Amino acid sequence: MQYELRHQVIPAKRQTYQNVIDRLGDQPVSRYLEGTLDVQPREHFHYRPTWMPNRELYDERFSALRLTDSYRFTDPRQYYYTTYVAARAGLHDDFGKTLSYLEERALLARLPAGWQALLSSIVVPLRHYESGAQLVSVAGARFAYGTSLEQCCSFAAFDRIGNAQMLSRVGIALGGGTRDELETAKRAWVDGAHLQPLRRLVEEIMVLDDWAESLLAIDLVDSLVYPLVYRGLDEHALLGGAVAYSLVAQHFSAWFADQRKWIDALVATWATDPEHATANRAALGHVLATWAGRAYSAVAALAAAVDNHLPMAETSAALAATAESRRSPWASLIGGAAS
Amino acid sequence: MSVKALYDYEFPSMDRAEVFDDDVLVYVHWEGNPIFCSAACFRVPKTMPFGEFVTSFVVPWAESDPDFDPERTQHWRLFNDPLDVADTKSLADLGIGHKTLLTFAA
Amino acid sequence: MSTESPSAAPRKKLPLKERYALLTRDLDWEPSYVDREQLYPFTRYEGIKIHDWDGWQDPFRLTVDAYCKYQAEKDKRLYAVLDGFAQGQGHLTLSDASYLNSIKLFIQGVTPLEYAAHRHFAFLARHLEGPAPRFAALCQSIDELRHTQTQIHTISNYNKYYSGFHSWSKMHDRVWYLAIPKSFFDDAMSAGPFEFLISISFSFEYLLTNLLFVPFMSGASFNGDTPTMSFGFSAQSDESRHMTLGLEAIKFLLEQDEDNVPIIQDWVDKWFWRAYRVSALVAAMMDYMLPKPVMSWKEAFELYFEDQMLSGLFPDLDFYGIRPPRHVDDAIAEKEHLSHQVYKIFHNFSSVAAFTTKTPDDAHLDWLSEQYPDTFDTHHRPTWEKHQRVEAGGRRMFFQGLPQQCQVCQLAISFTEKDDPGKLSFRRSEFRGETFHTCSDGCKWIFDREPEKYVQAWLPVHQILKGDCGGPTIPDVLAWYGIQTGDNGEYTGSPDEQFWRAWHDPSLKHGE
Amino acid sequence: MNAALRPVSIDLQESEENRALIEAIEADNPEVTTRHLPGLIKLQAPGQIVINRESVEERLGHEWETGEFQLAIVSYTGNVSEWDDDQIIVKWEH
Repeated sequence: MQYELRHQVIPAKRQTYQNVIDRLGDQPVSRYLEGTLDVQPREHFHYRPTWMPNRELYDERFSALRLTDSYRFTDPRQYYYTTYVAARAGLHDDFGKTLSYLEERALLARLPAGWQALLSSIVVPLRHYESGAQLVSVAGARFAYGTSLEQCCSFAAFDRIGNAQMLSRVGIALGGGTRDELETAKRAWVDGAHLQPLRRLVEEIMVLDDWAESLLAIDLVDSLVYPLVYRGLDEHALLGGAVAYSLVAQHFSAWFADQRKWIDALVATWATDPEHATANRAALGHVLATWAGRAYSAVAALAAAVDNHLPMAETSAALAATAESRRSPWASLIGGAAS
Repeated sequence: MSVKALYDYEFPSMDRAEVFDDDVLVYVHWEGNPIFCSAACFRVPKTMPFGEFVTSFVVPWAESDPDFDPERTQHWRLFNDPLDVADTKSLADLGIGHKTLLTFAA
Repeated sequence: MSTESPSAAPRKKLPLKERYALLTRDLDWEPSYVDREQLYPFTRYEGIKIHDWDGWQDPFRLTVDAYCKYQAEKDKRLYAVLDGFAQGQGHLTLSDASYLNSIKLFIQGVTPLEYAAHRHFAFLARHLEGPAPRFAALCQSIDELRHTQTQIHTISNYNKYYSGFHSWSKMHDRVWYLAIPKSFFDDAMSAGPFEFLISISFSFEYLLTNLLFVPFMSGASFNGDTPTMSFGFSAQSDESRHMTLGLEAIKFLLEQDEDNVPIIQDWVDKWFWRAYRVSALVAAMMDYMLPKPVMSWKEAFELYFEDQMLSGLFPDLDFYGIRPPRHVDDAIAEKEHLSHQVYKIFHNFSSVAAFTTKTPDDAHLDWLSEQYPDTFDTHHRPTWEKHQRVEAGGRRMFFQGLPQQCQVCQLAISFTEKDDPGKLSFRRSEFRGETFHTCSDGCKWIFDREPEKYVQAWLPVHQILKGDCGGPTIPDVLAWYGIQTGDNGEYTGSPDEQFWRAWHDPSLKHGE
Repeated sequence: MNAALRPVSIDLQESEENRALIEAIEADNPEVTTRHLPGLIKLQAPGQIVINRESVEERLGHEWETGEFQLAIVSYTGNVSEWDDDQIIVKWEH
């Protein structure tokens, strides 16, 4: 009987869950949407948090940046858990292959001295920067309102520790399979003069109350660090006989391109919200006014250190150009409010 | 012992008497009849006479058990104490306040 | 700074433990530009003392690359099962459509808890001071998102053909029986980070997880529900990491300071009972909602709780001065009755639920008599037989009204006294001049510890009577719950049952 | 009962992929008893259960990382006291 059954087509009563039907009509939808829309509870929380007054367990007031309907924002990458881990399994697999290739041929050991110094005193120490960015992202995972948004923060948090681990593995490889370079890197992060403005900035961002402000402040730093350290030096690495650096850097540039997609979409969604656009633009302007200059100074100290090791790359000069290009899209979204 | 919190953790009770205005919540349990998993909860005016309460709330609920005989309700108690019921007395007069538990046998 | 080339000598390989430490906890640094207390504001008010966060042990040493690799592989296998099942109209090969009532309960009641865990493990990943437990919490947070989404995706296929699945998220916020699991997790999330760790990681994930999840999955397997079995077992493989976190958490806190011991004991006492009361829903599911039952609640309780936890785990914890949970004897005494009493609630009230129930037939009653030889025939069978008589007369008895709920666990107050299974157990407390009702010594003890917390509870019955749930009538409330025609009531004659019969009637052709 | 006698257990999904792992556990832990439940196998032993990478590889005929144990496990009772490149040990401590 079951064999026969399989030849009959049973008509579906509905194509998806009711909340999705209410939004999009009764049609088949992606696994991303089914696994994301309206998942977070909204109402009737039984008890108030003991850890914060005047807030519910889920509360839009955890940030100044709001959306009329939090699901106006969706992830342009459409990552839900499975597609996310599949994408990252690919990234880490590629990275692992790169690293094996470099290790088998001792390519890190053969890097020109300036490039080794760059890795050792600037790039590998950024594993701690990534770790700080992870702490910032995971605050959004808990406190952002709505599944579409917090999900991006959750993945970003996991990405950041993944980035920190990739940088650490470069450090281990650079140290010939030992922890020596990681110890050097940590000392540089904690004491190195060229990294103190950045560390101070990250610490001050980590303690902000508004998760979105800290996420955006870190993004302002990312928007300088990534183009400068990874993409910006890539070309010079190829010219300067530092192929190994280019091979490593490509993975970080690829990650940052991915990260940009959702952050830019989110900023645009905030800035154009039907009810909260004005307040959101003001809040975004406040973030820029407070943090853009600080980010620039911190990264300028880092760029100066790059110039010490690799004067030909003219990183400080590149920074000025990068900062200009990064400011404009934000400024246009918020009506040119901030400098 | 009280709640450990980072601030003065004090909230009004969700179901305090005043939010029900002139009504009270009353629970009624038919003792020894497991066909009803639990006591029933009713919202009733405090001034309602007990007889009317039984006729308009308790009986319609209890008669979903086909063996229910309204004439045989007896042994009313208010929490653990016997309750001397009188049809004409109001719930308030009988001491049946907010969130009290009545039980009967039948 | 030295810029000498490292030698290209044979590469050394760091031992797993050291490498893992370098890739996780070594990423942390001591902040010097801001105060530590400003960075971690929530780790002091609960009274827990931590002297050395580095004392945390990591038994599972999973770095991000390995995590992504294994999880992607697991999901590849899982979604292949889901797709195959959907394409082959696998739902038709279930044991019976009534089986799906247990899956309705699952997506409405359990999936949202996975999601809550996802969100609040992110809280731990932000706010615990030690980098090692923070990373473990981060992994768990995204694991829990995985569980949420794999469940939504698995059950999506059933939602296309059957009632009761369509509005699980809204229902979790609104419907009376879902306040039981929801209030449980809200309770944990509103507590401080250490209590959350003990409540969820230890009590829920270690102490009771096997009782909560494995029976669902074995039941799924036995009833032809390959997708649920697959997501379940696949989720359990993450769960074993979470169990490890739970056990490590309690040992770590106990080892840090002797003053932590009484605080932890108090939490173990509270959260055992709180989680055990949630597991009552599983008890009803196991004994009544599986067309082909796997094992009785009582047997599962003995195997997974009494043998494994009381005889296995607690002697280990005795070393630290932790004794078995308060009220554990009440739970043991109750194992003969719990499932029957809770399914009685469902059976009385499925008229206002997003699942259906039915009176067990004779074969099912005989199975229950066998499983509960000392108690079932005396205390429970007669009630079901009375329902059978009523139904033979063409009526189906529902509870025409609303039940009295426990202020703490939010189940209807339907449990009986330990020494008298014929007598309902009522407990009450007075606080600020108001009476509060609880179902048991366990729940009363919990209320009396923290009355300021439990007076806030959003009790569905009282909310309905306030008129805050869509309106004064039952149809108003059902509409507000999102319940659609055919979701609720009696299984026999329900749309699910009628369609199922039609689909399996060889004389009929469909969809043509 | 002391830690050497109290039972520990490991529940594994019963599938073709896990057969070599199950056989390796049975071979390396002579006191293990098994119980079959729908879809899973429950392995129980007094005191401890050891999983050796080499034993699993011998039966599989190819490389196996101890991390892959994550793909097989459903649940366990006990404490994961060791998990390194070569071995996993589940036991009671006290």
